[in-house]
Amino acid sequence: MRYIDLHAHMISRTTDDYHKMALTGCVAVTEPAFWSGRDRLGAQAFADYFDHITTFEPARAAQYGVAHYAWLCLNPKEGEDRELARQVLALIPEFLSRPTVLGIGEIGLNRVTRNELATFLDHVELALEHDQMIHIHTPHLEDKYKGTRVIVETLAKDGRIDPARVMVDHAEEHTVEMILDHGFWTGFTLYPRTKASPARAVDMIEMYGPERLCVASACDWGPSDALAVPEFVLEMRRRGHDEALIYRVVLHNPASFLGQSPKFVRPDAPRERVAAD
Amino acid sequence: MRYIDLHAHMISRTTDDYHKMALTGCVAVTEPAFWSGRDRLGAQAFADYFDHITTFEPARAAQYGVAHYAWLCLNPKEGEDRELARQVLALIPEFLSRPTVLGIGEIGLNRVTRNELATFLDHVELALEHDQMIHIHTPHLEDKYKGTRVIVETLAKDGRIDPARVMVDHAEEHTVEMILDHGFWTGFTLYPRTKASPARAVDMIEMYGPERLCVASACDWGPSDALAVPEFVLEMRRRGHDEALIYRVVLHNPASFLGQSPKFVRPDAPRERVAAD
Amino acid sequence: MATHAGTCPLSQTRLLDDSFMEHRAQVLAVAAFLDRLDRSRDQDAGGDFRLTALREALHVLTESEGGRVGRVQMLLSDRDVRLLEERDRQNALGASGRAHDLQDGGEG
Amino acid sequence: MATHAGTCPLSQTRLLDDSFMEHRAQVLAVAAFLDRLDRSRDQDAGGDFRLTALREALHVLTESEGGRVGRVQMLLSDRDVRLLEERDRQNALGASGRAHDLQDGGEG
Repeated sequence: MRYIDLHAHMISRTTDDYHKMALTGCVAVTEPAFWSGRDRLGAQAFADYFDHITTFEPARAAQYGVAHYAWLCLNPKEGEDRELARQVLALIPEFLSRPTVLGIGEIGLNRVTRNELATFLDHVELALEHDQMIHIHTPHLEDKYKGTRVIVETLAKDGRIDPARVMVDHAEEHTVEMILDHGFWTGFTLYPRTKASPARAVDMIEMYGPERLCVASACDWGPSDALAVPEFVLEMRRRGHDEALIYRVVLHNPASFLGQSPKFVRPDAPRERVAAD
Repeated sequence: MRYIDLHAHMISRTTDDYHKMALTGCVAVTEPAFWSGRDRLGAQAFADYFDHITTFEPARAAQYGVAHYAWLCLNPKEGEDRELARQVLALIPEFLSRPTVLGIGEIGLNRVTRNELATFLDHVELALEHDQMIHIHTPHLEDKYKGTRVIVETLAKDGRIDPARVMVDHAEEHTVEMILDHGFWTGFTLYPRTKASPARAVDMIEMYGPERLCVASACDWGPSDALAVPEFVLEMRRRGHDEALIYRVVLHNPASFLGQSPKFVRPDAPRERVAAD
Repeated sequence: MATHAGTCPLSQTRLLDDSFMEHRAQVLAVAAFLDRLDRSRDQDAGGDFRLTALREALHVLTESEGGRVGRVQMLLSDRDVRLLEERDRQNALGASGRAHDLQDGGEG
Repeated sequence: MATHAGTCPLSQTRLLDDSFMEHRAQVLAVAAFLDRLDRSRDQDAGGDFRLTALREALHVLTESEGGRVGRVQMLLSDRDVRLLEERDRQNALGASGRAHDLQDGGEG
């Protein structure tokens, strides 16, 4: 089954992972900017990171026939530092024109502080100014519920935001409804221990249907699985779901969301799109 | 950390597994005869199996510096067929003299029937006749408690049996005490889902001490892990246990048990044995 | 109430630091499984001994007395140690229908 | 009592056939963790909010009402949606001490 991994931190993964992803049907990945594991030393480190994920990673992915796209931002873990945020926000625009950059992300909240929200809103302004799509990180674990509420309610109040151009990611059972209810795209990340499992993601698709739902591995430098989307496919098949529904979730949906950027080359032929809708 | 995997069905594993086992410190494996996944067609299939695990497997293991030993029997899953058992029991003696055969195993019970017990006892007689050590399989899951009780109580009544030459394997929390109390060696198999996990095996060593306790992967053709013993070592270290205790469980203990066979070449030097005791 | 008190060298806080996330995920997985059974189109397992045993085992997790694993293991065991006259099937299923009739009667 | 009744296409029996062993092992793993905490040499986590939340979550697994995952998730969540004035630490811990003071008071 061909699939798109909409959330993969490939900078942290080996070339073997690209190889295995290609073998399991991956046709495209999108890489949101995120935390390196400790705070970066300054703005230049962010510029270097943006350069890396818009030059080296697309080239590495291309060796295996996988298309690679990126989202840029100062991530929520470092969003508390308002001065750093100002510096990084100033250098993002020059990278937005690169051919594989799809938008601003993964912005959001971490511990849900005043400064984090201010940095989040600055990124939203930047996206609006430059007509960019938005990819949103919701906080982990005990902070997810409140962080998702703050994000969703803040954006819903802003009439300039088109929710169809916003992906709210890392949804779980207690946040999926509020995200869907506000018209946003919703992502489940299949990350062992701290996010959703393939089985629980299938549960939520059974409960809410496939409309505006995507899955991704969120694979990074931590305990995670670059093949989490094929694991999801296997679980969907075990659960008795038909191939059309699986195709819809792992290829058609992410392609429909990402296809709103003129830079994204849809891997599904127009005829397939009609069949899946 | 050097280790012995006392229970590994290497016939079902790839050469890559031998390679990884060697890289993680494995110096020896012992392979008890067991079920192939469906019942074998007849006695000749058992002869062929015994030949395979006493010729091809030792040669394959040797390529990675891993010593390979075997235990022979008709396994408990097929023990219900008394006529087949008689045929297989008749052909075992000619294989016992092979240089890497350590004894009779893994004999035991599966669903705990009259015929299974009769076949088990026939094997015990064979072991006694030929002065062989015994490796015992206790039943899985809901049958483990009753099967272990039947085995332990049956053997304990037989004055000819030296419990120090018997390994009762696949112990779990509800069977470990009765096995230890009767003086047998006790094995924990680190097999995902249906047996003990590394964490639970560490728990039992914390509760009962290392005396007469061993761990093994029981890796086979099912969902299992050829590197389960190194996973146990990692868990022991995380749990704050010192290297001497870990060494005792993964190398000294199995070497002490297996060293009762003159065919087993102990990988621990005599000086190490004194230190570990 | 702990059995084998003091035998784990790590502090409780350290155990939580190291393993809370793993067990948190397991609790969510079990909760999702129970919800999934509720959502199943065919509610055909009302009397399934596996489900009965699972529900009893989950109660053990709420008990304050130590030795929970042993109690869960026994709930998931056939406690009737009498031999079967004939083999009914080759594979174990993970819980026993027989155990619940006999309770501890088979232990003597 | 099921929420989203009938949305899982597999029968309960099939779900048990496919997944009982996996969840059986998870229950044993959680039981072993609770026993381990009991056996710890340093009983220093009596008031640890992670342990409190875990014990509450285990009670949810014994409830007959559907929607258990959602309830467990909320037990493991900080339900006070007010912004923190300043960041206290960078990492989430998997449960919240704040939630238990406020219960659902922060939801308004």
